[in-house]
Amino acid sequence: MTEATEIDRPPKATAPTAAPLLSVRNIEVVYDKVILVLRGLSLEVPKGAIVALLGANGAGKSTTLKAISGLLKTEDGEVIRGEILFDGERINGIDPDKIVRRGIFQVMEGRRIIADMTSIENLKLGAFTRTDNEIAADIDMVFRYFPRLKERTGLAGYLSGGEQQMLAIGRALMARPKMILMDEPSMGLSPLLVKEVFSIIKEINRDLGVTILLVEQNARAALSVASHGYIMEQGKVVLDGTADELRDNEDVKEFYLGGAGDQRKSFKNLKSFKRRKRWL
Amino acid sequence: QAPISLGHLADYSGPTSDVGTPFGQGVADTYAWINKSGGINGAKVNVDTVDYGYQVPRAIAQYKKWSGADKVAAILGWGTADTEALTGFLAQDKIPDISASYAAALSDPTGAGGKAKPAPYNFFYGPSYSDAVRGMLTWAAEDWKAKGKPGKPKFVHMGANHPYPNAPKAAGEAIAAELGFELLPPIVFALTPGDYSAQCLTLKSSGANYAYLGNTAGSNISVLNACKAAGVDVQFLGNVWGMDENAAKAAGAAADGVVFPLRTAVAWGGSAPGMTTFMEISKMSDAAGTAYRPVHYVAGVCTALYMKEAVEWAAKNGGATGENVKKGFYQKKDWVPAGGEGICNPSTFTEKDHRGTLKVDLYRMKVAGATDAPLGDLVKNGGIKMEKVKTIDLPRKPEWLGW
Amino acid sequence: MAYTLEVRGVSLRFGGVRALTEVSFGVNEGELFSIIGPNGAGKTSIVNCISGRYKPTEGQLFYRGKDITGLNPNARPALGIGRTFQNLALFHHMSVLDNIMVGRHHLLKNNFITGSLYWLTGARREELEHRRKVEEIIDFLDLQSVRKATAGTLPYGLRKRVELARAMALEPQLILLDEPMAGMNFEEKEDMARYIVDLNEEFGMTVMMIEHDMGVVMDISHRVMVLDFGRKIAEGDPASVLADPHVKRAYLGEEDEVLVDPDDTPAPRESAA
Amino acid sequence: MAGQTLIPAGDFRTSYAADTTVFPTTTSRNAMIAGIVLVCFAPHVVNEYILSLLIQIGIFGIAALGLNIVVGFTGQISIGHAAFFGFGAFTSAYLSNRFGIPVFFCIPLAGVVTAAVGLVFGLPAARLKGLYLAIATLAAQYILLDFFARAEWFTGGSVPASAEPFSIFGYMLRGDKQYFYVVLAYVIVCYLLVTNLIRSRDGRALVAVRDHYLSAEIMGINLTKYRTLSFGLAAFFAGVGGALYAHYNQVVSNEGFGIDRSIIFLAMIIIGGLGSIMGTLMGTAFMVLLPESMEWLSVALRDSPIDQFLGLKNNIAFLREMAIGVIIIVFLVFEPDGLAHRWRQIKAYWKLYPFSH
Amino acid sequence: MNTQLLIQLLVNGLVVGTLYGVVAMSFVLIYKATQVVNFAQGELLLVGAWVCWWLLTKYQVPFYLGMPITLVFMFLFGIAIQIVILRPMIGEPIISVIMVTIALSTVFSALMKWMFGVNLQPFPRIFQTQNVNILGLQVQTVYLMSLAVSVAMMVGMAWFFRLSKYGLAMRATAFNQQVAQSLGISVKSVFAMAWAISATVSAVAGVVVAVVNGVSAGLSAYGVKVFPAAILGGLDSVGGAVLGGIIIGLLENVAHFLDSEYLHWGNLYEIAPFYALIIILMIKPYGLFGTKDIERV
Ligand SMILES: Nc1ncnc2c1ncn2[C@@H]1O[C@H](COP(=O)(O)OP(=O)(O)OP(=O)(O)O)[C@@H](O)[C@H]1O
Ligand SMILES: Nc1ncnc2c1ncn2[C@@H]1O[C@H](COP(=O)(O)OP(=O)(O)OP(=O)(O)O)[C@@H](O)[C@H]1O
Ligand SMILES: CC(C)C[C@H](N)C(=O)O
Ligand SMILES: [Mg+2]
Ligand SMILES: [Mg+2]
Repeated sequence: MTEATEIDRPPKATAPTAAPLLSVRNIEVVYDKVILVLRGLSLEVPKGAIVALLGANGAGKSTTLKAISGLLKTEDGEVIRGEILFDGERINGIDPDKIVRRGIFQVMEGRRIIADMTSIENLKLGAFTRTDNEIAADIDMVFRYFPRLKERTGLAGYLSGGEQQMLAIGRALMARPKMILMDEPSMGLSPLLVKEVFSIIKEINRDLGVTILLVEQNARAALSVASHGYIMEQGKVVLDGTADELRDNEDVKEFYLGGAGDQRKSFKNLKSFKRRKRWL
Repeated sequence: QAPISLGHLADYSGPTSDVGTPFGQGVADTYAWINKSGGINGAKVNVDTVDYGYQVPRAIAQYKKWSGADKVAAILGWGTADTEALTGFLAQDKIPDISASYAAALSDPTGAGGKAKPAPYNFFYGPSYSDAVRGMLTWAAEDWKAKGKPGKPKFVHMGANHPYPNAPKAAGEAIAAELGFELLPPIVFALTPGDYSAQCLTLKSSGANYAYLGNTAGSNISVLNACKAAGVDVQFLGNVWGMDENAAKAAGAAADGVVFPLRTAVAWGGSAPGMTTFMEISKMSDAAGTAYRPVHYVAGVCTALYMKEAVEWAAKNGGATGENVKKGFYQKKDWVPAGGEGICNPSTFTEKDHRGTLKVDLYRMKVAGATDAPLGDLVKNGGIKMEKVKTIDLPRKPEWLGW
Repeated sequence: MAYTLEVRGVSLRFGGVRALTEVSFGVNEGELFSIIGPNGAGKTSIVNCISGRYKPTEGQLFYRGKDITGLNPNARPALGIGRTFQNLALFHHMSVLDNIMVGRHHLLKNNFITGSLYWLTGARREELEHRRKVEEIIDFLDLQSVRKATAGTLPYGLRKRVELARAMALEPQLILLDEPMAGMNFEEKEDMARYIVDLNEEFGMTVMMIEHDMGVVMDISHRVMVLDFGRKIAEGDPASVLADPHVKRAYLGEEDEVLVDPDDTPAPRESAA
Repeated sequence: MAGQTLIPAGDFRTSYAADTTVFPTTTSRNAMIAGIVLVCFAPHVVNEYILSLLIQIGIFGIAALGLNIVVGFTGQISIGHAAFFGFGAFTSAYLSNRFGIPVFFCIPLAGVVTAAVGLVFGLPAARLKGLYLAIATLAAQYILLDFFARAEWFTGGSVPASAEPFSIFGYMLRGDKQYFYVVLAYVIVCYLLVTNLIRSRDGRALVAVRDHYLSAEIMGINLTKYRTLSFGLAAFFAGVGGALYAHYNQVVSNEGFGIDRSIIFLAMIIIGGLGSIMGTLMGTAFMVLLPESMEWLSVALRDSPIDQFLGLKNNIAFLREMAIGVIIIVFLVFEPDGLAHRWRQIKAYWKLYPFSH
Repeated sequence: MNTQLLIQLLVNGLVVGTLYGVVAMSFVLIYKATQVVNFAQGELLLVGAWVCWWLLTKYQVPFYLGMPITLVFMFLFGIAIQIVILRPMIGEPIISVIMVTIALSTVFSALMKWMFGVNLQPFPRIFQTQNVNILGLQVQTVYLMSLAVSVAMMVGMAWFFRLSKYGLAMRATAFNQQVAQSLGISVKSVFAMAWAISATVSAVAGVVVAVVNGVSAGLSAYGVKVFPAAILGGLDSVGGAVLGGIIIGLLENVAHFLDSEYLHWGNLYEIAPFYALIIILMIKPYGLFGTKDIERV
């Protein structure tokens, strides 16, 4: 663990947009009262945008999302400094269910579907906070996106990994939130479906105006749909910019995109030593 | 003058707390009164009252404290299980214990009876559970004859599988057989109140005529109620702890007719020379002096008075040590402690025989009408009445010692 | 040549769901064999059948000529079969070290009595010997820094690596990897691919891998099988499988210039040591 | 960061052996040894009452340790532990009374016999999980207790049985002062045994079964064997504890082994910390001292102005019971993970002080 | 064979069993929403009984008023318990929460004894005809009332959990609190609701037993009796709980029949359900209607 006495870096101003829908200012997060994971992280998500959050394993991406959605509390985590503003209002410290009611919905890492319910029940619960009567229509919409879910009428716990991932995304669509926090939506999906999921993301962003904060390992795909991107290392944002800027950054190319340009770096003839460069 | 320490095990919160509360209060009030009137030979009595919740391990743990550094002169004990568990220690540490358990096994100081282990330091006031059953069955046999019913009467023992209800089981069944009863298989029911309809249905179908209730009032009431609902026609015989004014009030009409032994010559408010003293004692916890005290309170006072006199004798004859207190119990024949005249039945303890009395006073509980009014009023206007049935004087048979 | 692992006409049904339908294939000794296919095609189910979690409704499985269809799952490590899981299945509250040591369960001899007496019965010596082996794996997978950490608090990518370490600790001859690279960024995938290749080449393990990242699959596997709706639809070397129109339609979608390098050729088979 | 441990910086291990010691640091080992030496003097320093509390902590601590194996390490809730404790007590009393076996041997023997019984009652664990298993153990509790009340040949029926005092090679140990050392020796041995167990093969297997039984099975662990085994091991320690208890009280009564005692055992390990060996002892101490201190308080309260004001009188016992309940609740609300967890946090805090984050 | 006795015992078992079923149902309710086994269920039952008794005897409130007041009180009481005691435990290990309910039962039982004394108190008469004759057995009218109530409640709850949105929310909460929260479900209000309903349902049972047996601390023993019932039916099945209760009621009585007619062992009435429980569980590890754990890797 590195020292915590380090001076906070002032949040770097992002591209000037109108009022950002979400802004995270200089937050610090500890788990279990002692393990400091986020060290002064700041980011902003403009209204109606798709913003990608990239970073290595353990950088703290999921932690960031959980800090925003308030779910940190249930894991013995705590935001000890900084603030999170949504629509101009401070939301840190608020119960997660209230945050959902304000319009932020998180697709959690690792699917987290309700195993002992059917797909339809899971989808209905996605719409728990809604009171309108278009729920049935939306269920049909999800089934249109993922026809496979419709065929599986048993308990969701028996679905395959990818099917569960579809269900998790479908559930978020059911909530019709203002903003979706997506934690690795493409994980475990077949290439065909990955494409589809990204086109769905684009679609709901464009058609329904849902703002999206996207955590992805598939940086190539993420940057192709996002307008902005942040790169995290060890609990801090180390680089940010528009998607195009990031795509052209040499380091990003090297570590996240797998080689320059469109030329995919081959996994063949891998060397048994590694070169590691870190911003920190 | 150095104060005298006594230990007092009480159950105010456990499964026998319904009867434990009045009894323990009686003991506590008595010593408060003794201290107020100058103590024992001028020495203050420190009674350490401990609510052990009828749990043997807690009694043992408490005993370890009492037998340790600041040793008590004697103990006023409570239940059968815990008193029997302590018997060995009491003998070893020479601490007398007058208990509220009347298990016959505690009445054989030398083990000569051959039925129980020696219990040299155990005492209790009143007839043993076994002797009470013997008395009741003697009456029952006569009752059966008097009613002129045909055939052999049927007897059944009812109670939890627990040392206390079990204590008189063998003795009761033996005398029943001797007196010509037909024995039915015992019926088990727990020490806690509950629904005992099933037990009553079998009781009914077995055709029993006399049923001994071995538990304390709380669960007995449940049985009485359930049996009334099931339409059981049986003469219930309660043990000393199985029936009292509170139980009659709670069970209402279901308690009507139950026969049970009374340890004292009269109940609260009865006419006896000692009753004024008892009223004084009662004021220790009821300044107004209006409370009605059930039979167990009265018995508690008697028990405490016996202990007080034994300690008094010891203090005068070499100091209040356990050994001397024990000797104090042997000093009088037909002993009625001062203040208990006409209430506490005369008792005689000898070094070979701790059966203080073999006289069994049988009463019948009479309940008339609703029992919603306060207990005192009910007794005053006859809604609840204890009616003397008979006194049985059992022979002091050596083979019954400790059994 | 006899297959190391042979799956013969395996079908698996759950009530009305046909997870697998008459799937047959074989894996050769020392091969790096990949299974791909759309979500819900039955890939994990195959692995579950091999590792004993599921018992096929029909068909048989042979490992080195031995019928293992009905064998208890816990008897399989001793035969030399190890695996990792698609949805992480680590022992959450144990340290990384202990997680890996559990992998050596079937290789250790001390039991609860000798273990309790530790110093007196040689249990300590045995534990230490195996600890040495475990440390080799830790070095190999670069897990030194998290050795003592509680597995449940590790980030996703590291947990996957710990799972691999645990499976390696079984000293299997056949290792089954269920989506080892899901949730990793490019750099991490690169590492993982290197480990897998080393597993295959240096440690001589036969590897069976399920993976959705076509780049990895194409580059490192010797042979690929494709499942769709519980049926095998193609099998062969990576390039030819990739060219299969059925596979393209069911799995890859339209032509994907990023994934298909024109100069892609399957890695040459090397007989493992 | 993720690999944070509490081993001080600069404390590098140079061999695997040095990395597998019982205590993480030499300081903690020395502290423990010093602690044990200190405790050895207890009988000569503290009064009999405190001594008896220490003995109880030791005895219950051994039984609770057994429960922690099945609940804390293997993850199976057992609500019948007191029945095994009782079985050990009766067995040891029976063996010494009936066969004249010296008490010295009776105690471990009782442990072994109880372990066998535990294995039998652990059989449902092969098929049952979670609360279903928990209630099956509750059933075992009632069945065994009924057996005690019934089996005259074994327990003497419902009347309390007597047990011989401890003797060693014909030399009788009388009194708590001497018995204290017997208990202390057993505590040390039992705690060492379990510490070793957990860091060796079968202990790890138990924990693996708790954390993820499906993958444990794939790792070659026989679930049925270990689930059942954990009950056997738990019963062993319960049996040893029960035997020590029997010869301490020299009376064995059915009543001490009811469901309330089982629940107290559970409270001990939950409050101490599930799956923590030293936590077990801490939790046991907590649960032994809590009622005692409440008792002490209620004695102090008797006839005090508060008593007069509330009109407590004989109801003081209820106040005491309530206080015990409330303290447990408050404790769990603030420290649901147990004393061991809090202890670790305190240590971590000091280790990192003044940089607490 | 004594058929007459057997029939009477069976009817008795059925009647008492329904009551177990009601308590078991309130038990299942909390479990379904919180995964917590509530060891204080017996005490909740007792609180309900005492409150109703107190209203009826001290304030002479007529039963048709006293009962609803009791139920409303219990509903609020359930919420209060949840807010004050269990809310801070949300998200903590289940076993710690279970321990809290155990401690809670100690607190309540001591408090009840303190407030209402240790003596059994008779319940005022509430029905004109106290008994109804069924197959030669005098069955108390209140039992019939409880029968009606339990059937109605069972149907209501089955509907609630299967189809209503809040029922789904409760099940989701039980499955995983974090996931439920991420869906916008207020775990706090779900838990409060579960406790409120459960307390209310057990109060119904409490009043029924109190009418039959009188009120005393011993009534809380029902809390333990229903463990086997709830488990037998399957911990998460409302209908199963009722059925489990009836089975236990019948079992007790059949065991008692065998015992009194043939075996003469003595305590079979209390112990037989536990033997049966183990045997049934070995055959059906999730009770009769409990849902299996999902075992998928
Ligand atoms: N519940 C927890 N308790 C303690 N530490 C935690 C906890 N959850 C996460 N951490 C630590 O916080 C750090 C960041 O974890 P996080 O899951 O946010 O990373 P991530 O960027 O999402 O990684 P990945 O790409 O693997 O999902 C890691 O070092 C992890 O060990
Ligand atoms: N235990 C089970 N009960 C019922 N259905 C099951 C079970 N296990 C798998 N299935 C079904 O079988 C099908 C195949 O599942 P499997 O997990 O093998 O798919 P997969 O190919 O691994 O998919 P993915 O890439 O999404 O992980 C799925 O549709 C799934 O719903
Ligand atoms: C006093 C009692 C109600 C208890 C009884 N004396 C017993 O032997 O346990
Ligand atoms: Mg993550
Ligand atoms: Mg899969």
